[in-house]
Amino acid sequence: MLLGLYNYWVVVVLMMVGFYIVIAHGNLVKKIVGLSIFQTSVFIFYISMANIDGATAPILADGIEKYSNPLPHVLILTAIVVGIATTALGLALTVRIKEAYGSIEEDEIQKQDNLDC
Amino acid sequence: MLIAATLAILAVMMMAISRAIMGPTTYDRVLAVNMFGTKTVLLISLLGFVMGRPEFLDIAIVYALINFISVIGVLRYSNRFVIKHSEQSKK
Amino acid sequence: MIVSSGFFLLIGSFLCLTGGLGILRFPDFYTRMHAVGVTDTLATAMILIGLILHNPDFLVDMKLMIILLMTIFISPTASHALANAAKYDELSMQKEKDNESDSELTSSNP
Amino acid sequence: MVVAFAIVRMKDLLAVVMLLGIYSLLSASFFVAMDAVDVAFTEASVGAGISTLLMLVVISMTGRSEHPSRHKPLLALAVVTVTGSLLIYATLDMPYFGSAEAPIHQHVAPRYINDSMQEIGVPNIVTSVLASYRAFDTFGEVVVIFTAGMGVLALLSVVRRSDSSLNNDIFDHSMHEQHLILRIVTKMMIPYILLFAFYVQFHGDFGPGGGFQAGVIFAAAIFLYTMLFGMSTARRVINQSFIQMLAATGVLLYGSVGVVSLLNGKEFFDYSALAADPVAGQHLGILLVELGVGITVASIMIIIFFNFVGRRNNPLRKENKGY
Repeated sequence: MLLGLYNYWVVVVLMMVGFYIVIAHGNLVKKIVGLSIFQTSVFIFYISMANIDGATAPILADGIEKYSNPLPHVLILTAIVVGIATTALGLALTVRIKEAYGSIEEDEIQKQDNLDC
Repeated sequence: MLIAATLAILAVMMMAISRAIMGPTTYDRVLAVNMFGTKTVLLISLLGFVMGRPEFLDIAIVYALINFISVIGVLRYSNRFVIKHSEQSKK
Repeated sequence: MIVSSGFFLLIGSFLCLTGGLGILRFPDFYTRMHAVGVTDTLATAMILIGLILHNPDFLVDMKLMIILLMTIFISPTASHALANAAKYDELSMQKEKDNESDSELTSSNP
Repeated sequence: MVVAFAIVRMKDLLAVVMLLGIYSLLSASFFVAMDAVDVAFTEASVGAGISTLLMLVVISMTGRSEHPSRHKPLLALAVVTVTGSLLIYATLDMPYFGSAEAPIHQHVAPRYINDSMQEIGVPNIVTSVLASYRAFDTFGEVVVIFTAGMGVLALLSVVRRSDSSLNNDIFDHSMHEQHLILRIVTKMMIPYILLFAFYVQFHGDFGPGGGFQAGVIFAAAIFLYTMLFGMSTARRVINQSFIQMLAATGVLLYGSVGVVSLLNGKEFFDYSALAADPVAGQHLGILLVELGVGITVASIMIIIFFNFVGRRNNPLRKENKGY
């Protein structure tokens, strides 16, 4: 009975792993990885919602009546590309931080900031 | 038969994953990733047949290409990096 | 037709499993490389041929052929590049090797 | 689904080596391939290819080892557990996986599925929704991508190459001598990759594909070239300012399609104004819009990659001199 919800649990677990990485790790690149895992979990969530039992991909063809819901696909398709763009932006910031501080660990950056003040 | 092949490929994928997790060196991981990519291509083409809509082989083509590109990328950047790394640790 | 396609698929799956076993059980990198590099191409070719025999549609067959060709080109090249890089690397860092494998667990550099 | 759990385990385990970033994306896309072809397509090209490459470049710049100093992991774990259990509790109200009665399938989706063939005349519903029904959204996304590319450009834009470039080229050259087979195969492959990108671009109406995917594949071919033949060669082929102009052209092409339909007395992005026959107009509009998207995505990805790699080459030299 409850097993019908397992896709959401997968999503939740993935999401929490990403969340944990973002919170607990000090390394900025690692944080971005965590963020992208989080992102992926959201994608999976949407796509699994779009799924219908016995349906196929939403490309019209003869002799097929049941299609998956195309709307989440569209949303996620664009979200993936936007996700990579934002990830690239984050990485660019990381590179700049590395150049400015010589480190991408959160606590070391903070230490240097404290020294500066 | 299609389903049997799919299951076999899934099993192999699990093996590749475990190698990539354990993999003592970077190259082991790259190898596992490469293998995983090839198996993904196969899996997608098989799945197309299992689900009865084999028109979508384009994805498999993309995977084959992207897999190649990412392996080359890994080698190109990790390789140089490793060299630099070892220089540093010598100093 | 179906029988022969099933035959090819079976061979392909068997080769895949062999390769998987190889990557899991062989002791060092080069042997693993060997296991994967050899079986991968052949297994892919077998499974794709099986699928081609399975399907009469021309367009789908063409796409499968494209994948097959690409795999035949790409897979050995990637293996070659990998082995080459590993060899090159090993030559320059023979003594660092265990350091390298350690450093993934702990960054214990002096 | 099982693979997803394996990934979760693995992600916890790997603390330092980023190589497995590839992994999560590859598996995620495999997972996605279960039901949504277009999304699987995008994820394949974007997730497995481009983001991995970018991460690798960045890692090679910033160093690979991570300090194990995880402050307060217990607190973080507690927060995560609490949030996770709350979310799981929330899922109890959700509709079952794969049920056709879920509210999401009742709202606008049936209209898209049933009417899009008459209204748009394109078999791939995803494309028609993307480029026609929700053209505003997509336009927004394209602008976001454009902005992100500009942001990367602003953050990382390379100072003109100094004397170290010569040094660099020699190093690159010696790398290439090693990879003779690789270079030849790559030379053979690249035209086909580009051709395939165009196929994906223009076949998007009928099968999975479209501007986003095609752009990314196109960019991936250029990346391959850059990786094997060096930055300076690639820059000779593709001029930076030309690419920047192209990116802007893509966005403008998209926008101008909307403006043309506005001028023809219809609403913004109502393509039926583009031709006498509304369905033909829709078709033309979708084609143009996808072209705009493709151009923008490809050039922005190339800009991002070039800037990362260019950045990487320069400070590395400086650092080495500093020793």
